[in-house]
Amino acid sequence: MSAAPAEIGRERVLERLKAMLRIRRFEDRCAELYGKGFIRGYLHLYNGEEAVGVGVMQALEPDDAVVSTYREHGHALARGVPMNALMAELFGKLAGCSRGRGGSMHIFDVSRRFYGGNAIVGVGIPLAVGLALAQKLRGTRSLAACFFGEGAVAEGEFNESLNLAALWKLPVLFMCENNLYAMGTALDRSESQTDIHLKAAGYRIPSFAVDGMDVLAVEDAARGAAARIRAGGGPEFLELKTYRFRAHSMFDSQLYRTKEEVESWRRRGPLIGFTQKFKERGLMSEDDYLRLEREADQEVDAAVAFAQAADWEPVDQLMRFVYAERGAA
Amino acid sequence: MSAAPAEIGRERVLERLKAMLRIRRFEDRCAELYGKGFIRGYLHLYNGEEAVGVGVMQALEPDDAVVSTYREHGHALARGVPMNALMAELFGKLAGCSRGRGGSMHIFDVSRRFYGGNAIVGVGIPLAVGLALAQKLRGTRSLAACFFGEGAVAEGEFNESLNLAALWKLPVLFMCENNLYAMGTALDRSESQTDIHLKAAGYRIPSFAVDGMDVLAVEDAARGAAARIRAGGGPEFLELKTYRFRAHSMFDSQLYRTKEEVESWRRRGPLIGFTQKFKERGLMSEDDYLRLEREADQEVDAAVAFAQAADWEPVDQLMRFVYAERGAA
Amino acid sequence: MSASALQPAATTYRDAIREALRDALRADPRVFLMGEDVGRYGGSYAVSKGLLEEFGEERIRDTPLSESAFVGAGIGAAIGGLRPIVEIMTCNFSLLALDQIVNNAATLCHMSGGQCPVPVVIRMATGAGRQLAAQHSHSFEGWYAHIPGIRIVAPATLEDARGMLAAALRCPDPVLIFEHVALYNMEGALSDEWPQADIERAKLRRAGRDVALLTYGASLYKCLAAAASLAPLGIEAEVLDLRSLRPLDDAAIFASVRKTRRAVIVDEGWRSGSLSAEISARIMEQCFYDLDAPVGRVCTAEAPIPYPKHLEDAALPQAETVASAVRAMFGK
Amino acid sequence: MSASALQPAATTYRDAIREALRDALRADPRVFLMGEDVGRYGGSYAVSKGLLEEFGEERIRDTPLSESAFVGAGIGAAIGGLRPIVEIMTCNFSLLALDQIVNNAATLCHMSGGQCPVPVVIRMATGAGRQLAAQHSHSFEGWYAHIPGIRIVAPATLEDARGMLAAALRCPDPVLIFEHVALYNMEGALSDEWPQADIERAKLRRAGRDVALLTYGASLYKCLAAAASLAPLGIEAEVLDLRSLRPLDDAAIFASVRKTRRAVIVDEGWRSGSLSAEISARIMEQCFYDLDAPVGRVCTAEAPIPYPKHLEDAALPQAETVASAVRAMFGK
Ligand SMILES: Cc1ncc(C[n+]2csc(CCOP(=O)(O)OP(=O)(O)O)c2C)c(N)n1
Ligand SMILES: Cc1ncc(C[n+]2csc(CCOP(=O)(O)OP(=O)(O)O)c2C)c(N)n1
Ligand SMILES: [Mg+2]
Ligand SMILES: [Mg+2]
Repeated sequence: MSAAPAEIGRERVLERLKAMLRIRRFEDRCAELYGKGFIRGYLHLYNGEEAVGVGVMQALEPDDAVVSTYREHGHALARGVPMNALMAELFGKLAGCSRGRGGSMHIFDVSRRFYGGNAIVGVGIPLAVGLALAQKLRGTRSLAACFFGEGAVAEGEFNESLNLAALWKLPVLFMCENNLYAMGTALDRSESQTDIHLKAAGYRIPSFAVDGMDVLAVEDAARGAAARIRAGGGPEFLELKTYRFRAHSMFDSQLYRTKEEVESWRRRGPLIGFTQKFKERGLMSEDDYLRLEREADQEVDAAVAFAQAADWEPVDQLMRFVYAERGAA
Repeated sequence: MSAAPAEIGRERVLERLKAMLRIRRFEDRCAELYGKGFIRGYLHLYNGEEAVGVGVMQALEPDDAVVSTYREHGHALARGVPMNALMAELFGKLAGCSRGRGGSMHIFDVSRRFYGGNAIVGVGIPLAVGLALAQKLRGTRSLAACFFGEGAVAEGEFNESLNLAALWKLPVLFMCENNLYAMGTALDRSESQTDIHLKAAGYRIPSFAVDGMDVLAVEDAARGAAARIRAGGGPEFLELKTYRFRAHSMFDSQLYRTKEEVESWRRRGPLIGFTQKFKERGLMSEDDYLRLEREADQEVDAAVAFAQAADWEPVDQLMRFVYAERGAA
Repeated sequence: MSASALQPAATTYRDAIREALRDALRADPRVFLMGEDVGRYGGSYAVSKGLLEEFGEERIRDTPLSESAFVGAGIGAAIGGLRPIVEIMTCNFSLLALDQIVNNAATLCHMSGGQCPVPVVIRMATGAGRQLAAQHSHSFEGWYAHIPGIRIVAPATLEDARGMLAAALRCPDPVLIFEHVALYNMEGALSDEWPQADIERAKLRRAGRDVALLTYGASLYKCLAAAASLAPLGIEAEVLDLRSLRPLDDAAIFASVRKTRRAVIVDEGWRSGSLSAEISARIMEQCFYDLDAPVGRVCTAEAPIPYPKHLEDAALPQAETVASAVRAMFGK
Repeated sequence: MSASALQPAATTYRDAIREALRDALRADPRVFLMGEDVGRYGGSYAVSKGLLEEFGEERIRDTPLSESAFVGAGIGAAIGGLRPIVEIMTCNFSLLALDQIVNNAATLCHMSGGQCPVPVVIRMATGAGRQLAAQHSHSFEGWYAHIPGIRIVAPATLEDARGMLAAALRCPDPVLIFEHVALYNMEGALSDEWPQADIERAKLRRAGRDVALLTYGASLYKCLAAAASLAPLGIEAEVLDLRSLRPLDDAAIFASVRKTRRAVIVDEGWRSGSLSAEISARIMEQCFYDLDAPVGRVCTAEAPIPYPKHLEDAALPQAETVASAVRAMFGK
């Protein structure tokens, strides 16, 4: 990594903690709301992986494009999608960031260049390549940041896209969130080469494995990669080693892994390790934690109230936007 | 390579020369027949690449499956598909090996386990994986030999298939005929990593680059790989470096490469180098060459006569085999 | 939804498929199941739960997310003498494997002059109604039915779920089985007999003299409900379950139409170019002079399916929209 | 084949597309062309010959054989503010990119609540008739027309080939342009005026009072030939060129049918589930009482297309089969 890691001070520590707590508390509430039937469909939680989304977003500029997966609440919040709009989207309300039409798997906020929320595994990767191509041809220094799981690496599109980006030296930051499982399939049962970052290296793309449980490590890696990409160095690839603590979607019997495995990862979770380390270093206190948690909860409360009060899209608007309204593009 | 190269004697030299000449003379005639309108549609000639097909087939047993591309006349002849049936197929006659329905791009001869003749680039690769899976699950020691061009390597299916074969340790012999161009697209304009065999290595598949202009080198490499595959070692990959001397299909303006490049490859052609070397070593003579060429021409003459005399499939049979005839499978 | 109109409660559609899988795996060593999460996870819809334990990893084969390769491998394995059952988790992902299905499975037998039949069975979940939004709510079975060389079935009952899989495995052609997501939990009873379902014939689920409701899959129950609501108005609707979408059972369709002289086709596909269009065109060609009114269609609105329930409901055919289409036909 | 019935010879369909590409590339810096062999090779059908020299590698962009990725990249670039023209060499290969087209291009605008229009143009060659056998002879345009969110056009004349590309680029939606392989060499004249083709309206190519032939693409010329052969029998056929397959121009279709009271749809797709079915169904619904006879269809035989000319000819609609379908309708 070439860019020097940013200095670690109290402000940065509290900001990162806050960002992670917002995601964690938001999603914990989502799980409750799902149980009560306010949120429906599929709901894939990011619980355990918050350090990845929060860390990466530090390296991005407003003009950069972000393409995500169906497990994207954390990415969206970290990117700045307002919590109200996000919660309203999960409720399926008109005030949702996708007008309520997308739900959990299809968060869009084009004003923040957040392009989904894509529910077909791998389908977003070529989109990111195209966004990067547009940015390059338009002469900007922006990049396209693309998230996908380690399961997506088996899809042909992943390989086609890496090749295209490398061949055309496009400003794409590929980010594999390697949480070791694709639904119930462990990585070593889906890939002959389990060191995912080596796959990217096979396309001659600079590629790094990063501790995805350490938000600052993620941030540093992303900043370094982003700087080199902006300087015209072509795509880079980060493998972010992480773990999901909950089921794949809301419920599954988790027969595919042991309780011990989950526990051992929990002990390395993005909040626990971080808090412990910086308490020890005197950069934060238990009170800070509790205050930030409370603030997050208040924001979540407000978002729920907002979503609950929001309107449904009238049924007679069902056919709007099947085609773009004229003058739109 | 572990298996010791087979000994080189006069008999082997003449047999390989004969096999290559049969393909060369057969296809030269095809080009003429195309000009006269007897052969229609697309016609992709193997001219320049004969050493690959002939070399590889030496390593295969009758029970092995072969999956090929649309540039497959050479593979088919080397595999033992009768020249008469092949020529009749190119004429579109009922006596053709695919009943005349497939033409040049769809040579099938299931009695020789020759499974196409596949005209969608890459589409045959998963088929070979499946054939290998069947062979493994049925407990045989057979393998599936799969040909594809270097252009196919950019297709997602290529990557998916290699991973699957490696993961499941299937008996597949992957063979990339790297003739440096996919239609008019040079390899370095289609792949960020131009050392194709390194791609296979990325799936942890043993992988070798071979001089595809040297029939004996191909044969040795294929024998070695086949032996290890039969012994249960899982898939292997050969990158066969070769060149096509003619246009992609029957005609193209070849703006994508220089005359000098073609000429320099021609000087290394599979027939020229071979003949020169073994004449010098005293294992063959110019007379041998002329005799084998004449014999090949006679066989081609007979095949043309056969094809010309053969019947067309009656129009009322158009709908036969859209679905299998009962009792067929 | 419940099939109680048809069968007393005892088991589920999901169980019926599992039984069919188990029967097949026991009866024929050439049969194996492969797909994403069919093993350890037990199948995304829990269809294959327990089969890994019984039949082992070689025959209950988890695949990576590589739809094109594993469907292609299923086709190759079929050619190679096995009887693969390939599960594509949902039809939404089947587009990634479409080239293998259309350019290989559907062509190989014909273009090889009959040498290469492809006895593969491809199962997938289909349909909307679970608030899964635009990319997870497709109904592609009618669309697939355009392709010659493959067969398409859509079992709507437990009996058919079990019997059609068995019949598909006996068939030398590629058979695609579409299982509607709304049916997996449906309860019903299964007989102990070895199933003998047909994969070419429609089945009459309700006889009636006034109008024929032509449908398949989960829409069957909407049609039965609509028929029940019409009866008090004096309209006796006949409900024909197509079951096989390719080939279509023309004889059964035309018999119903000729009998009732009116028809409404109910299809969860997007209206334009859905299977309903083909059925209507065939009726036009073969029963034009038998019709008392133009054939109607109740299909899905031509939009990506939105997430909120009220919009999803509005987009899909419902018992009430079916009934009102029929009432309109009778001016009621 | 020749369009001499329509225009005096001067240039070709291929040239017309090239002109449209050149116009667009000159007029709008956001426009670029990408696809396999569009650059050095000049395009598989020589459509883009010379453009690389004029516009350079950034805007005439050769791609690897990665249909899914480069079509997806075109969609992404469109979202990113460019106006990509993506060439898929033939529709036969488009299945590899279908997931991107159906699950992304077609859904993004709607499911993002209007935020994400996708102004991409995807061109591809379509059709049979060149003895390319089962995997290279598909006609998928009618099949694609099932998908809401995309637009489908099939220019049959030089004027349309040029004008529809320009119109497609002005459209904020994904537009798929299907160019029939049999048309590229067709000669005709082009006016110097900036093209003003429509991508929603059908066009009457021949007026007639007795029967409406509804068609599109290369079949247009077969229909015109059939119409010419019917005139001496006293049957005046009207020929409607649909041009836009999604949306269909219902008004034009119904006007023709109401005028002639009889219709035959000619479609190179496989019959079952082809566009012809949808058109027939719509006529059933809207013009039932205007019809003197059931609507007929002349389509491709439901088999993979075989290589030999006699079998390929037998599989496809021909002027003679169209004419005989019409004659049969009149008992002649
Ligand atoms: C093409 C496709 N195949 C299958 C699925 C069903 N599916 C949804 S998520 C998932 C697992 C993906 O795993 P991974 O990429 O590792 O992401 P994670 O869920 O672990 O974040 C699967 C199989 C899908 N959505 N798309
Ligand atoms: C999926 C697909 N895309 C495009 C084509 C058109 N096409 C036919 S051959 C070819 C080039 C293939 O090159 P390569 O794999 O290197 O094989 P070669 O012709 O050199 O033997 C292309 C682009 C095709 N047949 N299939
Ligand atoms: Mg994962
Ligand atoms: Mg090549």
